Amino acid sequence: MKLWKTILAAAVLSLAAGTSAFAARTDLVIGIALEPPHLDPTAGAAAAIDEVLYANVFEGLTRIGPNGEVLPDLAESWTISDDGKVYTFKLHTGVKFHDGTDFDASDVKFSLDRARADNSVNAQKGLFAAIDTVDVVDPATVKVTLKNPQGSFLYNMGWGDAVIVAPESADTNKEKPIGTGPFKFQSWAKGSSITLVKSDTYWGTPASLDKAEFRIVPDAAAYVPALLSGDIQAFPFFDADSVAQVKDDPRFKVVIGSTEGETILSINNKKPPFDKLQVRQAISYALDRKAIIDGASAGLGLPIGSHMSPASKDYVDLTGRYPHDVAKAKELLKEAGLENGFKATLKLPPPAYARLGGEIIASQLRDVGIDLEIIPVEWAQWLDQVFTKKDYDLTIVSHTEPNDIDIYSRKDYYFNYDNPAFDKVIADLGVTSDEAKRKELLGQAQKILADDAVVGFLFELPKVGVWDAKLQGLWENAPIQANDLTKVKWSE
Amino acid sequence: MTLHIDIPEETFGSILAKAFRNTAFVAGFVITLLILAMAVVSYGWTPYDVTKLVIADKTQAPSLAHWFGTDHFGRDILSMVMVGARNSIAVALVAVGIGMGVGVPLGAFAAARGGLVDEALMRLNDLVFAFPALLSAIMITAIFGPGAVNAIIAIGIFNIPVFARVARAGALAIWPREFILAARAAGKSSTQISIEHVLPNIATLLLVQGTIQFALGILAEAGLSYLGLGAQPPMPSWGRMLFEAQTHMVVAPWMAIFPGMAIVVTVLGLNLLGDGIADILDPKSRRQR
Amino acid sequence: MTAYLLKRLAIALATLVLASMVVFAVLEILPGDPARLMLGMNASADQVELLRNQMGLNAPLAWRYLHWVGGLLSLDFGRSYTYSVPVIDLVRERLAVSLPLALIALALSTIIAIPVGLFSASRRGRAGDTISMGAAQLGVAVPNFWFALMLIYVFAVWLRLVPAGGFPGWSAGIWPALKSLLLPAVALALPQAAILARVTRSALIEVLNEDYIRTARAKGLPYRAVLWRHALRNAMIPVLTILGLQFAFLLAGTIIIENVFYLPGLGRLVFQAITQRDLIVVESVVMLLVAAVIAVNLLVDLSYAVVDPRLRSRQ
Amino acid sequence: MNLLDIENLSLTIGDTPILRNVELSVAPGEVMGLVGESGSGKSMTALTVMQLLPHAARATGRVTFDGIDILAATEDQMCALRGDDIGMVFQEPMTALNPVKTIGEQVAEGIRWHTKASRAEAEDRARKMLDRVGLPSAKFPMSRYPHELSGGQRQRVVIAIACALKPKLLIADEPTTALDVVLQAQILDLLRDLVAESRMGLLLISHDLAVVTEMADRITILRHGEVMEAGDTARTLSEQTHPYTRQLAQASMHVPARARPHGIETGRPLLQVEGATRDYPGRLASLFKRAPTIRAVDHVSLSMTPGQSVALVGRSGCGKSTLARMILALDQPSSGTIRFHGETITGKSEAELKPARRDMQVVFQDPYGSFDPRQKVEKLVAEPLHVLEKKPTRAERREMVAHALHEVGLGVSDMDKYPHEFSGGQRQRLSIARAIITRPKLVVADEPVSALDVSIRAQILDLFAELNQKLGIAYLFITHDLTVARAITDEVLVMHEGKIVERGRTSEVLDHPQSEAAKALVTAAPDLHRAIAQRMQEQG
Repeated sequence: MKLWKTILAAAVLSLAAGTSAFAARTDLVIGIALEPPHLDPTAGAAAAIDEVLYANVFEGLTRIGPNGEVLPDLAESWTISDDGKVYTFKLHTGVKFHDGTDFDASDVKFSLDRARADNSVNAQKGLFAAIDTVDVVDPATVKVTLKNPQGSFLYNMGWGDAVIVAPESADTNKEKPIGTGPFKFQSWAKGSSITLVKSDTYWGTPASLDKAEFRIVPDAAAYVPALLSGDIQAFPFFDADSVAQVKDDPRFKVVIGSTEGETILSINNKKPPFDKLQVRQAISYALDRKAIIDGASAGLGLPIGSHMSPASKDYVDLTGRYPHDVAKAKELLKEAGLENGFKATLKLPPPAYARLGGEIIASQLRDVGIDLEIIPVEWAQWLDQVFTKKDYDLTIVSHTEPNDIDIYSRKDYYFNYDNPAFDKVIADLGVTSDEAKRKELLGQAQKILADDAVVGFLFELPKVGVWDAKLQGLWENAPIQANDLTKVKWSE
Repeated sequence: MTLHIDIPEETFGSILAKAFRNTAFVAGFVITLLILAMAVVSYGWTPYDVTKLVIADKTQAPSLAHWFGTDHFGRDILSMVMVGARNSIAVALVAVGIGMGVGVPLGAFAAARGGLVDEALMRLNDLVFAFPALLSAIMITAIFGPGAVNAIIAIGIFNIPVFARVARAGALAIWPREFILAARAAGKSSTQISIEHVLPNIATLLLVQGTIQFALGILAEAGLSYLGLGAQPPMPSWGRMLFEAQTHMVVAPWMAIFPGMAIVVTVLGLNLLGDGIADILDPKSRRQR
Repeated sequence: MTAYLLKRLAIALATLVLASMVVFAVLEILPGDPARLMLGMNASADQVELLRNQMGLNAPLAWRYLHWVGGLLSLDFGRSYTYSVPVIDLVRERLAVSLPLALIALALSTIIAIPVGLFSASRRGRAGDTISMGAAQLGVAVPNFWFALMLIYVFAVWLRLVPAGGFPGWSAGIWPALKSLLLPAVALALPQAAILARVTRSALIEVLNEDYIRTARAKGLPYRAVLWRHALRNAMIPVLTILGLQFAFLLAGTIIIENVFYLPGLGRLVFQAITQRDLIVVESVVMLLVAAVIAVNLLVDLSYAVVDPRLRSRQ
Repeated sequence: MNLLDIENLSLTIGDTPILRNVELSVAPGEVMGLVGESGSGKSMTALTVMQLLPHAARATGRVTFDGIDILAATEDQMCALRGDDIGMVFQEPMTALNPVKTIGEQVAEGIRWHTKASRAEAEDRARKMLDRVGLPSAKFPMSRYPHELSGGQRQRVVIAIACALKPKLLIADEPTTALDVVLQAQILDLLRDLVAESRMGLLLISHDLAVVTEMADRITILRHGEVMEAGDTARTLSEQTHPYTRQLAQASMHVPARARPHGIETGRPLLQVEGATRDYPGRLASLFKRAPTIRAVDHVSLSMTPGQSVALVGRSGCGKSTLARMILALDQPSSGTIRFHGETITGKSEAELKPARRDMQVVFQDPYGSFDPRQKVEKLVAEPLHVLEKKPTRAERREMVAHALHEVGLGVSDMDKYPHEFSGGQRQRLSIARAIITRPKLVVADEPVSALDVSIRAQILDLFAELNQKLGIAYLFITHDLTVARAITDEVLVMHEGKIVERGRTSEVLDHPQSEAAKALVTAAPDLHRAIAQRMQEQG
């Protein structure tokens, strides 16, 4: 075996010699897990659309920066009226869409009106719910009037769903996206890859890369071979489970960042016996977060005790609320009259964190007498059965939308959680703009959720990026699911 | 295509003696027996509890404590391979049972009736054959949800036409025999003849096909559970172990090697057994795949 | 001959019609709403309903079936819900991967299997036979996805001779495209070759026991000439049967291999479409595959007639 | 000098001795007949000369052909001899030709291989050869495939292949056994002519003493791999000095002793067939056109009285087996009626047929194929008891089986054996035991002795005769063998192309046939008496 390896390695070296020396590259192949269903960010929820197009092909009035901050984009600057209801955006001039048409205020009005129209298929219509009117003041100025003040409006305008499209190309963006960004769309080999090339007419700093190919690699198991064979140079969203295989390899850089993905063991709060607080608390005591994080995210996730990212300034550390305590869990179950344990189902969507975490959680809950039947489901089934029909006991999912603690107050949300006290906190939050006050209210909200053990809080999904060590400028964190290539370049 | 069935003219003893001189049979028999034994032992004893996750011990290389190493959850791979055998065998065996139970009577009936009934049944058979098996199995599990039971049904359904075809071809080769004519002249009904004369004479053919389908069933189950559509955790299955191993190939190749070997050895054993039986019992019978 | 052909054709058509009903019925009971999936977690029920209407999901069952079949007949397979492009375009793109892959694998398997089968049959019971048939036994037993994994680590990761996966498209040039199909084709071909070699061998051995082989030998032809001129063609029928089955399998059954190599083939299209509830794609592609299998079977039947003159004059 | 000299040849296959010290020679232009019963080693002798033995075979002794030591010859040398200097014709014309090659190709192949002639030349020679064996290319184009020819025509093709290069020696291994008597006569004539034309030596292998006597100048009689007797045909067979030769000759001519034939009895007829016709639909020629209907049995009427023994003779394919199956209610006539005991049995359900089945049994030709190998004799012989109204108890059943076995000369202990533990003749006895266990009034026997060796056949014929006397069973013998008909039946029906063309007392019909079909059968039938007489004349 040893000898073989030597001989083969020698053969390989001679073969590889021809390709080893090359100048600084200007092309990049990026691996993404899911193929976008189409290429119009304003007409679909799929994160994969943003992963390819956001900031690269399409731009909005504002954009989200690498650390979740709001930055100006097509809007050079803006002013906000004192009552917080009128936003006046000053736009960049000389901006062209990739098809050569000019960008101006009318495109903004078109895009925003289109997104909030009754027949709109925008997946995030809520982003635009506060808008009352959009007015073109002059070609470089647009005025947006809100129905009521909204603290997150500028942030909302930075979402992929709020990018500016041209009326000429809006209907064909699904197939042939036309935006204003530094890259223009070149080709889409369905099921295989999407290729972008540098736009020559970009209004801002041109990109360093000439060509970027997003290659679709659906199976996490293929990530490592693809990296090792050099086929793909970057996986911005790598599979945490596979990290151990490349972390000691000097050719690659492993970057752990944060996301807005609170990974939770969702509980159907209305379904007996989960309607009993003791049962839910028992589950929280039974969970051993360390083991779960080690097993389901290669030890990279940050533990959470409530629904808030540890990276958030409003984060309250509640991870000590339910320490791992099997005896306590059993005691609580006994109080709930379930000293002999019970059976329940655990529906798991496809991501690795869910499938892996589910197996560990099932094993941990078995230790306290809860016997879980694992039912793996596809996303379609998950959305149908769990999310829409609420036909489930337990499930694991990562809620990746930022600042989404309000979901617990939504009526009919799939948790089936109903606590007027919590709803009041969220309602107050909606009308509060004072930062300190907001922080306090958010703290309260987090605490209520933890006390009620609404769900099992597990960990903040790590954003694991693995790329060629010579590659620079890729985002470390994932405030939103995007691969901003504007600053990416090869060193050397 | 005509099917020759040479009916052996031997006693049980002489067959047994011949069996133990047939290398393929002996090898296949021993391997199959070992795998079966492993599965049976796993009910009572395994080196470690396969439902117990010990994350701290994850991806340990093979050692004296863990002969086959441990997986990404710190479970003992030897124990998982043992319990996985149980799953693979159960799925494949029941699927073969379904195929035989439905397919053989159908095939025998078609051969006995002939004419339109035969034609209709065989066209129905063609219909099932026209569906890509693996794809359809995926569809079935997608509809009814993944799990061992649905995997069995999905594999079993596609065994039916195989056995129907083999049984029919075998029965068609038996029906023109004079001893069938003699039985008809004695006033026996076609059902009686099928049971008394036809089935015993195509039994070896079915036995051989059974071992082949058994082996194919093991492979199919591995494929389905590799896609996550087979038995669900905590029940270990070889296919899923291979799937899970993929994300650890560089650091823990043993996670892929041992379950893979288990599949290869089991399938090899069954195929050898089938070959051996075919050789011993009717050296000229043609098997259909 | 014509009667035989027409009868086979009529049967094939009837099978197709039945199959279309089965496919349609099965997909009707598939749980999961494609509209909901497209819109994501935050969409309202109204929005979902709107989209369902737009996609024609609320029309009556029979109407949808007839509409679908009518579409199939006029080669209009409908539009994919998820890709919002005509299904026929998707199929064409995917076939550009699947068909070459299947053909390469089939060619590889045939090129390997037939000589091995011939060799083994002519050396029946000797060492060469034992060794090659032992290898074939092993080949049959190895799950192809496991084998594929090993190939990737040896030839792509370690030796870096071929890509570990993916498909650059034929526009990237013939050689890069072929190169990316090489490993998957080998992974598919070897287990198939093992089966085919075994079938070839046993078919040959059977033929070699026939009386006419003795007649040919009595003519003074040496063994090798008898093998090539008389035995091989007569042994072709079981070999063709298996080849037909394997081709059908290769067109549709490569899902796992396509997954391992993340190739954008038909199998993965269906797999993806099933998980995304893109029913129109699933229906159309499954129908297409069924049609392909039936067509292959028909072709195999016809090739029997080419090989064996007896069938040409039989009903 | 002899063309072929076999001296002291011994052969073993594995550990089984096949031949022991066989001596045999063939001179140019001479016909050597090699006679023996099945298993005597005749075919292996031929295959030794061709060096086409199975792998495990080991031959010792000396085989010289035209000065060449065959046993020491290399494979290349043998390839040069085979098909060129030695040709061989096999028994089974249906399988001896490659089904996927045209007859022209198959004849030309050997010519091209040996003479390196061009394709056109070889085809030309092949055409001539086919013409010579009676397949003129005007009527039988060389592009025909074997399946488009009948058995007799195929055998002509095989002969054409063997004789294409005018071999010095032709080996014919049971060349006519699979053919009916008329075809047999034609093929034998052809062989005789070919030998005469080119002074070929012919080694004719047969189990049929009459055939060999008609053809051979000298004969060698083989038994269990050893030569029993050899010499001039006429002298050997007329003197019959060797006991085995005598046994063979007598068995070949055996006529069972029978009391006064039945059949003139009056009373109710046992079986009446009236206008029975059986049509088979023609194959689909195109979607809308069918080939014309094939009429296998054409308005056949016949009648049998109880205890009568009737032969139904005819060439193969004349419809006699189809008729038998209709009588047995295993097949339905397209029109016409069949009455048994006065009851119509056509169009009846299995349940309604039970009484008829009880009184009507069958004995088949193949003693190997007519028993389910997975069942024991007791069950097999008892099978017809199924139709009895009152199911016998197990003890009764055993009793009945034992009795039936006793009647056919088998022992009670045979009840617990499997069929493979019996020889061919014993199996035919079992077959008869099965047929008589319900004490039927009629037994239909389809070629019951044609698969048996002559000596066994004589015994089985005796058994038939005895049971006819003892139990008064009527027989309908289906046969193409006139000696059987002559030996055991009172009346003969001659069938030709679906019709009965002649009927009458057996001796009458066979001695003075009236119809063309009957005449052809009688003239073609080999007859040992006649053959010996003729030989005596020729050889003095």
